[in-house]
Amino acid sequence: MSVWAALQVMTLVLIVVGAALAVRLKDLLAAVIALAAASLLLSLAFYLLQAPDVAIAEAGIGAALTTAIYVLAIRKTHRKEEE
Amino acid sequence: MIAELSFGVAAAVMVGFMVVSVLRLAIGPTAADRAVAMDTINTLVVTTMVLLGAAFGQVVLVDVAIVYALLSFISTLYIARYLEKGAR
Amino acid sequence: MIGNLPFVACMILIGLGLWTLLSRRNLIKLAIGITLIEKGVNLFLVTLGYVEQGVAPIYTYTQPGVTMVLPTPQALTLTSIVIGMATTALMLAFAVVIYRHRGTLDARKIRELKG
Amino acid sequence: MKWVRVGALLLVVGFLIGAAAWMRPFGRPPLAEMDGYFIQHAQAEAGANNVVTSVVFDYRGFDTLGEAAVLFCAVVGVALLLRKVAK
Amino acid sequence: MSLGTHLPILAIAVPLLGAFALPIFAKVHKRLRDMWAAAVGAFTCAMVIALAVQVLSTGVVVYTLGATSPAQTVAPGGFPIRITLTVDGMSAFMGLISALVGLASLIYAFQFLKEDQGKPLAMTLFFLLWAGMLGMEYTGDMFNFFVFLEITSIAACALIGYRTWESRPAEAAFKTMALYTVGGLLVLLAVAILYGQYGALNIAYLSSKIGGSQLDKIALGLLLGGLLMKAGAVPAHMWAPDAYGEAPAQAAMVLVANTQASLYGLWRVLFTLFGGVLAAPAVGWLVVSLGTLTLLVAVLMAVLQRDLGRLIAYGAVSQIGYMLLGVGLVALASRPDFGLVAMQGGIFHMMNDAATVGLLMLAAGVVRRAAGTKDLTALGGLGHDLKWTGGFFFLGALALAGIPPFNGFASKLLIYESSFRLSPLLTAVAVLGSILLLAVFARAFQGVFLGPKMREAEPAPVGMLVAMGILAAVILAMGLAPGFFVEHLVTPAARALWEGRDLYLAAVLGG
Repeated sequence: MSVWAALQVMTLVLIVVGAALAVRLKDLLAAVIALAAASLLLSLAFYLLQAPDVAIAEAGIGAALTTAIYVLAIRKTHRKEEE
Repeated sequence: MIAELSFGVAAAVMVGFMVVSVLRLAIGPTAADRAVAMDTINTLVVTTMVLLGAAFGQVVLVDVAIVYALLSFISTLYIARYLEKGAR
Repeated sequence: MIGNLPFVACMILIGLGLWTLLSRRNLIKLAIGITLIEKGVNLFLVTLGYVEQGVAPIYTYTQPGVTMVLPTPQALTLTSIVIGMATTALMLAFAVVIYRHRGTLDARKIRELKG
Repeated sequence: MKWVRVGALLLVVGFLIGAAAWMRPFGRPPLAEMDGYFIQHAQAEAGANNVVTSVVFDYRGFDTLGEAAVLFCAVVGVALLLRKVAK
Repeated sequence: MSLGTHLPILAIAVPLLGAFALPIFAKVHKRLRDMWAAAVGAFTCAMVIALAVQVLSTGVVVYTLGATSPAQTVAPGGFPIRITLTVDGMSAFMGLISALVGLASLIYAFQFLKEDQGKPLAMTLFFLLWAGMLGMEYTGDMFNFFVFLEITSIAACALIGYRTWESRPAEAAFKTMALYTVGGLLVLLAVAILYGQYGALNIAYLSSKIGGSQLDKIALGLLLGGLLMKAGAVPAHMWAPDAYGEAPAQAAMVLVANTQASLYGLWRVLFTLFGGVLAAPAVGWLVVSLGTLTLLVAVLMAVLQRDLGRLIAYGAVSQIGYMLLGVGLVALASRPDFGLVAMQGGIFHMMNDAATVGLLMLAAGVVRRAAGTKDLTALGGLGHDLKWTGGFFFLGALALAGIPPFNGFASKLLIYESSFRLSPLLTAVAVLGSILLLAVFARAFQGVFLGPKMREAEPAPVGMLVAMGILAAVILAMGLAPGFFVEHLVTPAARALWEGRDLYLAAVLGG
């Protein structure tokens, strides 16, 4: 297994972990932070797959802008997920 | 060849650091801890990108890292603003 | 070398998103679930276009004769990322409007429309 | 009711992972005529060094127009939803 | 090069341009905005009709975007690399439906929407929705189809949430948005799987390559799931009554046309994209049983409704069941002798449904505007003031239930006839559904319009009556001369799906 493949697998695992955290966490702000982290790692995965344009778009739109929208929505609503 | 391999191994170590950061993201009791963990991941991703750009020997990929570094702080900024001002 | 693991990871992301949609009741959580499905599909598209030992399809500074990864899926993904952002923005705007009226984000408590 | 949901979800996810297993092996995409054409001719035809850019803005420019329309739609929709209404 | 060669792209680009420019004109003056909207609407309709005439007289029209000449569809080597718009008989027919509905909705909107409630934004979204529908119907490229699908989803959901001063529309819109987005993403996943197999996105080229492997079946399943979710067939119909009931009347009507555009996508996938390998009757059985189930569930739910909007909405969902039943019969066996009749019935019913349900929804909009509520228990005696509206509602109700002199009967007869050949049970269910619908709508008519006068109601303005009059005229024309419409419009469309796959492929790929 080459270094590249190891990096690839680790990044994918981290993405899935981040996504699972985004689902599991009850604090919505924390969930959004986990989602942003997953998005950043996704950007790294795109980079590893030789897609630099998509990596930039994902970092700019998927991570930054989407997180900003989520935070704005949480600010206008409620932070905790009720059970 | 050796240089490329060493750059690759360095990148792998960076990804190992990311694992630790994700751990903090998972357990971090407050949202501030998690925000810092995310920002650390952010920095580590930029580092990894630069190292891999060197490993692949492609200048274009280093440009990606620069643009990424310019863009990705926005989310941290928004979260920090929220944490400082509170709900309103 | 790593088999079809990347594809499986995409499908796990999509499955996680679907599970969120089915099991969670918070409107923002539902939006997060949809974002996760989107990310899974985007990763799937880019993964489809990867060629072993390929380089990014940019001609600046590349030696002639190298294999390049396929450009079309990357172009499609660029479009789909923007579409996903637009969808998320609109869904969160709906959530905000619902919260203004009902004061809660819990889908079980807001269900006025039945049957 | 909950178990019906879980069962349906497991079915769909199994279906999808089956799809992933049946896909062509990772890293060996099909003999893509369209992409081969793009890689060979894009630099000369569209005049851009970045093939992805030439695909986005030239060969599949209509999709990009649609993407702009989607963005416009979202902006108008959010403006419609968060507007001040007289009533 | 004349205007005639550019008809397909103009029909999509003009409403898009109209949408982009409308907010600017609205800032200048109200009259300018209305004139612009009317001009764009009229021009779009003219384009669509001219295109339909061209397609029906000369065959499939192909337009390549960005090539040196629109006719140059394939690169040297025989594979398409650019996005093509491919308009065959079915696409042209669907375009006519969209144009009819869009025109009526636009005329209605001028006086229905109030100035201080965000009228320019709603009109902008309407134009985007219209452009998206036409794009879905005319495009010949799978990814482009997805992009237009998303345009219609977003515009439609924003329109559903138009009444922000109430809480229910936003809720309906959120629900609809979630289901639409998941449906759209399933479609995108299927497109990705097909791309991963064949490295192409063009419908005709993919159709010539698809061999029916396991992955193709998975992609077909995903496409079926996504598009049925968007069309509002039964397992995923929860959004439809909410959305139709809560959207403003003129938007609810366009939403019906939008579900039909998704159904068109489904037919395109079943008969053109997978037309070469679709021998398995399982898909046909699935579509037929979903159609029957949709029909039954929706009609039974309609009986229970107390809200006029939701009652009509369930009526609209039940009509989707008839369409699925009609066209599903064709997919059942490879080439049954009743196939063409069933196809004609299903396709003719799409046009009828657009006109009748649209008319009913517009009438319900007038009722709500006049009485301030759509609750059946609180309504009554409106017929004294709303004579025309009551008449239109009555006409629409009869046509929807399939009473002989009207158009619903013509198309339902074709469906009954062909389904009887397969199983009399299906026919019995379909007839039962119609009878129940008649009962439901008779009760609704009686409850809303008849009885003693309860309140002063403001009669509908002329523009809204004109919009309803257009639809009523279409209903009457199709009811009185069904043979003419079936022969000149429906049969070419049905043939385009039933046996026109080779022509479609040849028009794009050449040879």
